[in-house]
Amino acid sequence: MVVMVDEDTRVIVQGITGHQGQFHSQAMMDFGTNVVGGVTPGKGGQEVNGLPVFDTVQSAVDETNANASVVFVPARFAKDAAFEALDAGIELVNVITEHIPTQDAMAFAHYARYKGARVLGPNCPGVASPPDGAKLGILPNRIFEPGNVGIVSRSGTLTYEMVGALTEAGIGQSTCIGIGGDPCPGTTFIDALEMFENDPDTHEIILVGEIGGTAEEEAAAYVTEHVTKPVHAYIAGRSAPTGKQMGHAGAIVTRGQGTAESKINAFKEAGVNVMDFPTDAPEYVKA
Amino acid sequence: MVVMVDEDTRVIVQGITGHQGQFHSQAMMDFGTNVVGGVTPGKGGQEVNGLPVFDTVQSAVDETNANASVVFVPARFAKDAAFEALDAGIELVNVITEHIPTQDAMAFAHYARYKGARVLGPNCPGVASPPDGAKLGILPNRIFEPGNVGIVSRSGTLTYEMVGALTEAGIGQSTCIGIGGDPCPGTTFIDALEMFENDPDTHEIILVGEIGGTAEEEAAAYVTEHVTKPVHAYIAGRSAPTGKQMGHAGAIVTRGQGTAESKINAFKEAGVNVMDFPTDAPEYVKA
Amino acid sequence: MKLYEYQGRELFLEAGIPAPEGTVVESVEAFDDVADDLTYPVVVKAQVLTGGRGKAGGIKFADDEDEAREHIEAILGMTISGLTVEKVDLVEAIDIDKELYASILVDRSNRLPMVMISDEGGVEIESVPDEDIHKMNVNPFTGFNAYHARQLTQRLDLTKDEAKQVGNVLAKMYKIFQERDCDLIEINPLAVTSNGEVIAADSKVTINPAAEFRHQDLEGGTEDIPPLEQEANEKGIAFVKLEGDIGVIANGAGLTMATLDALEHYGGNGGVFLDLGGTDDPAKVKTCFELMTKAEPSVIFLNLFGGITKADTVAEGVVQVLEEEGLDVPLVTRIRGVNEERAREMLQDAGVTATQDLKAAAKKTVQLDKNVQAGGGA
Amino acid sequence: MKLYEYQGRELFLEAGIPAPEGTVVESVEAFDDVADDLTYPVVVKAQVLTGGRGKAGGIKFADDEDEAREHIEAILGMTISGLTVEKVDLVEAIDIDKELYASILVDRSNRLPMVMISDEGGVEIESVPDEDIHKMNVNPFTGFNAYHARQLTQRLDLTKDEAKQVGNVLAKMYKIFQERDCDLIEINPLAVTSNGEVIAADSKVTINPAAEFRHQDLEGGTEDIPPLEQEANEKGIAFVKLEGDIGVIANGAGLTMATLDALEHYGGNGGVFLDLGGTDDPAKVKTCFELMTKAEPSVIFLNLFGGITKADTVAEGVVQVLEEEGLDVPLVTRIRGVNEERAREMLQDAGVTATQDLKAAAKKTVQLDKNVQAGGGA
Repeated sequence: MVVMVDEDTRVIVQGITGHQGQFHSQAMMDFGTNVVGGVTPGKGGQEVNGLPVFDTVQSAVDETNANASVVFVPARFAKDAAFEALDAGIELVNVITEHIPTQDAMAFAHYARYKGARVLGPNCPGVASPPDGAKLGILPNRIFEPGNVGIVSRSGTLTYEMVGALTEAGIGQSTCIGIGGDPCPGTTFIDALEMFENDPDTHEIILVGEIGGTAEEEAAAYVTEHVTKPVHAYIAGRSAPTGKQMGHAGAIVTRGQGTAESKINAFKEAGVNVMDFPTDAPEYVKA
Repeated sequence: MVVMVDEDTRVIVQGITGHQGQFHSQAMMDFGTNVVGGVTPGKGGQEVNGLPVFDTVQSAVDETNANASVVFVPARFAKDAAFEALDAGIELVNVITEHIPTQDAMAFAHYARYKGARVLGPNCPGVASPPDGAKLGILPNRIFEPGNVGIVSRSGTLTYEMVGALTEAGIGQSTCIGIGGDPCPGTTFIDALEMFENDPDTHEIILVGEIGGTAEEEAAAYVTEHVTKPVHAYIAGRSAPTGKQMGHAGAIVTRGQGTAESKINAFKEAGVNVMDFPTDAPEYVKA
Repeated sequence: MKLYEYQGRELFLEAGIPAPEGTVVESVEAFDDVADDLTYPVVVKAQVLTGGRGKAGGIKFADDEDEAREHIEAILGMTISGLTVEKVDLVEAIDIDKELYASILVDRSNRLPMVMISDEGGVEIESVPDEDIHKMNVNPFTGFNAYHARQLTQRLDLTKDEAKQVGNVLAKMYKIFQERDCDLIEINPLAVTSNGEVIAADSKVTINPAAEFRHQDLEGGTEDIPPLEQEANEKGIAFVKLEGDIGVIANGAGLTMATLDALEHYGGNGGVFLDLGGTDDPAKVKTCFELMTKAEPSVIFLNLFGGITKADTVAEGVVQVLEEEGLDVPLVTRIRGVNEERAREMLQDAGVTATQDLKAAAKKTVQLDKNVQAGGGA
Repeated sequence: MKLYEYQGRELFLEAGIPAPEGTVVESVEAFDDVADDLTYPVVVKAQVLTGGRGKAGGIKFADDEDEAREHIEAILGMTISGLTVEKVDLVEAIDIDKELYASILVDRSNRLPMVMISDEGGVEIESVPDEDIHKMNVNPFTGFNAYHARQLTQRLDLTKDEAKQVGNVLAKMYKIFQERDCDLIEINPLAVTSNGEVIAADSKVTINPAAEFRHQDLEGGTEDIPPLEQEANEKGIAFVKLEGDIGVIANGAGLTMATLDALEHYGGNGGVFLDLGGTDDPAKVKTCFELMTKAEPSVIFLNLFGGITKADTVAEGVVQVLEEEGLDVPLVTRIRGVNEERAREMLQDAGVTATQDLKAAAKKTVQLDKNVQAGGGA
């Protein structure tokens, strides 16, 4: 089973003519990703990094047969961009943009479900599959190494840190999924766990959670019932106070809910190893 | 494969305390259907035909584990009833009510798709599976005979006529699906053809269409590509003039579209036998 | 329910779609009261719920008050496609540079609203080649968004600003379509004026009949419905007047159509489609025969399949009709389903042909009709 | 952005949710101007963006003008949970028979709005047992329908009419929730008066921060945010003041939290969470250090993982800070990622501890903090 991306993923970049779109379309190609074009309304006919630019996603899909999209457009246009991609038949929409209104994020997450498609993000670094040489988003190319550890995370840099540590220790990764730090992500821990469990190339799973919400507790319950592979977890925010939003829109302990303690306990009860430091990952993974 | 209903279908009737609800909940049970309860807001706690009445579909599902619902509520409350059933986890919602606003019908058809559920109707007689002794809706019990002909139809009485003729000729039916005469049905000819094609108990298929729209033309294209079983069709409205709505909300030839001629030609091109009279069905079916 | 052009225009203006100002008058006297307040030139437009007004002389340009009065006199009372013009709309004349076409309708194939737009406005859309019409579904879960406007307008020959205005019109059309339960909302032409303004120069709005209860503030125009159909509709009976002579009563729309088709197959022509529907009440049967009699058919063919409705209940109604009022025309019946034998016996006892064979009954009906046409009576 | 109670009340009244009439004053003089127009008794309610007003004496009942004036004098300027009361709302007193609780919030588990209702209103909802709170998701594709109201109210001890009124309030709350991009809308208590009227006796409304651009007509209250956090937020930097002394700068919210956790692991206490984010600009690094310095930390710990951001670019910014302004407190850095060797060299050359080992750096930072606490300085 393919975990989200592989060599058959044909990617367009929405907002390709912007700074981020230009930079990361090239970086994705450098990783090996089959980037086939980009979309910027009003700039159809131009080229960026040798890629054709289209006015609409539909035109891009008609011409390039794209099946995935990475969205770099500003927050207030992101819902339009995600809906446009989903209506044009895009199967995987990776929304990088942060500060998207929560109701917009909910709307496109559910519209994806209606369409039988998937949204990854918003406010997320994307997904990389080193063995397939395929990457969506902004994850740094050089930290990865092909291998068999699947990683799913709510945090970007923390994940890079962990992946970097694994690679340095000679432990490669099958797929690394950044689900993003917003309260209502399109792809959840459970979605990722299910994909990793079904992926023969993933042998062990690392989950990086943080305070806020109950996604980690739900993931722990899912692990107990459905996951047979070893799972290791790290939870950021053990020292965070109640009621304070720690950077990410979703990282906030409210009304006694969403504490690191609750998440760590849930994982321990589910038989998941919980790390003290993100740099400890190589010590937990058998590889 | 089960075509829509079988002995595991646990049915509730929305609007069970009304005249139609009372009459047809009993008729469904007489057919053998596993009717488990009914819903009428404000009448929870009562009984109809020995069945418990609940105030909400959720309560009915919680108590009876129902997975299908038949909706008899008045047109202006039908959208509410269908959404309620879908939100409560009902997998098959059979809307009998006619004169439902088209946008309401579109909304609940698409909400069903989002929920991974199915709506049958509106403005339809329901579905009966004689071999399973299971029926939703208002199809008359006595006309059916277990067998291997699958029937899908936009018209109620015309279907009864055809089923009656088959039964009289000793030809039984696997499942008979009335998709209803409205322009935007929740279940389409193509949905039914797909189910019949995959159902080992259906050996031949009869499709009853009528003027209006292009559902028959689309069905013909589907037959060409996906259906290996013999298909026979009858199209009502060959003599109908343009621009006149012939009873059913959907039965109208507009702007040159939706003529019987176009439909009959499409079926003939798809290798479908087209009958001249609805009573001729027994002559077409091998049984 | 169809709205008159001026009613649609009012909905447009409310929603913020640019449209010309206008004044509706029903008489020359009413015009005289407002004539001074109008800005000339004006266009005098017949208000009728049918197309082809232009060709029929129902749309006239007037440079001044006198010319306008002349046109109003000519147009009021005019008959267009069988409809009498009772109102004219006087709208400011606009200087049209380009004529676009825009509409939203129910796409039955996808069960979604569909927006259609074309460069080739001002003519019947049926005459425009398909490749010049740009179509896009709008899902009610997303509503109409910026990308719909971008995708629909990208192939039109418009300036950036014009495209933006057209997108804005489409967004507002969609809002009306949703909020007003439209079956159709059409602007043809959607005019681009010589100074680049996009204006709805016409309106065609149909409200979904089943949703009229939600829009009782709209006094829709009565369509071109014969009085008898209207009477039947008010009684909840589906009744359609057709070109031929044979009156068909059957239960269920599909069966009624199939019966008419069977008659046609044998060379007969249906004159009335009357769907008896499901009923347990002989009185309803009586009502149906009353309506049918008013349509003055040559023969009446009652085709019944008793499913939930019992055949003998219907027969009882028929016998009552015969006993109480009689029938001036021959009646052929074909009865199947629940209690069919008893029903046929009741009818035969009352002197009515009653069979179970559709084809035989259809043939007989056609023969009787031919006898009547030949002047022979039944 | 949180709204003051009176702002929420105004939204409610606009939307048709019954709520008491009220008058907001910011001074006793302002009260004197309107005192004659009020109907007594009134309730004087402190307007602060925090809970626990009642216990703190911020809500008082006044039978007449003089009593109201006394309460206003007492409440204006009062400090509740660290916030100064600058406004009071004077609302008509209502005769409450039952107190319900109603709210709509974002259910992160289902990624849908969730409506919550309880018989047990008037107290902190956290103190109400879970089985007494009735919850239901509302899908934006369906909106709030009659069945939501039925299902939510069916287990409440209400008359039929009261349940209908509550359903109506919930439907309108949902409308506000959707149209105003709320993160939370809470009515506690939702009062049932002695004559059976359902009235919103309080309001708590939070607008989603990311959606504020769509609601610029709402002048939200400033929350209890320290000036330094506000300054940082205005510069687009995530900055949180914590209880401890150690200032942490890292890139990425997760890494910054993880760094604070590592300090705590070794017995240290974070004083500042500062997410440097991704940057290619040494000037941003400078801004971060300026903000950090204002927070007067005991030690600064810079933890960097260079992914897209290059470590040496950040190091360059740090060196500039040291050269141009200097730092009064010790700086520990831990650098990994793109160009990490070069970055560490640059920092070491500038006299800064620079390692690649998170644990070692964390331990060292905690040790330095302890030295400072012990009065020993760096």
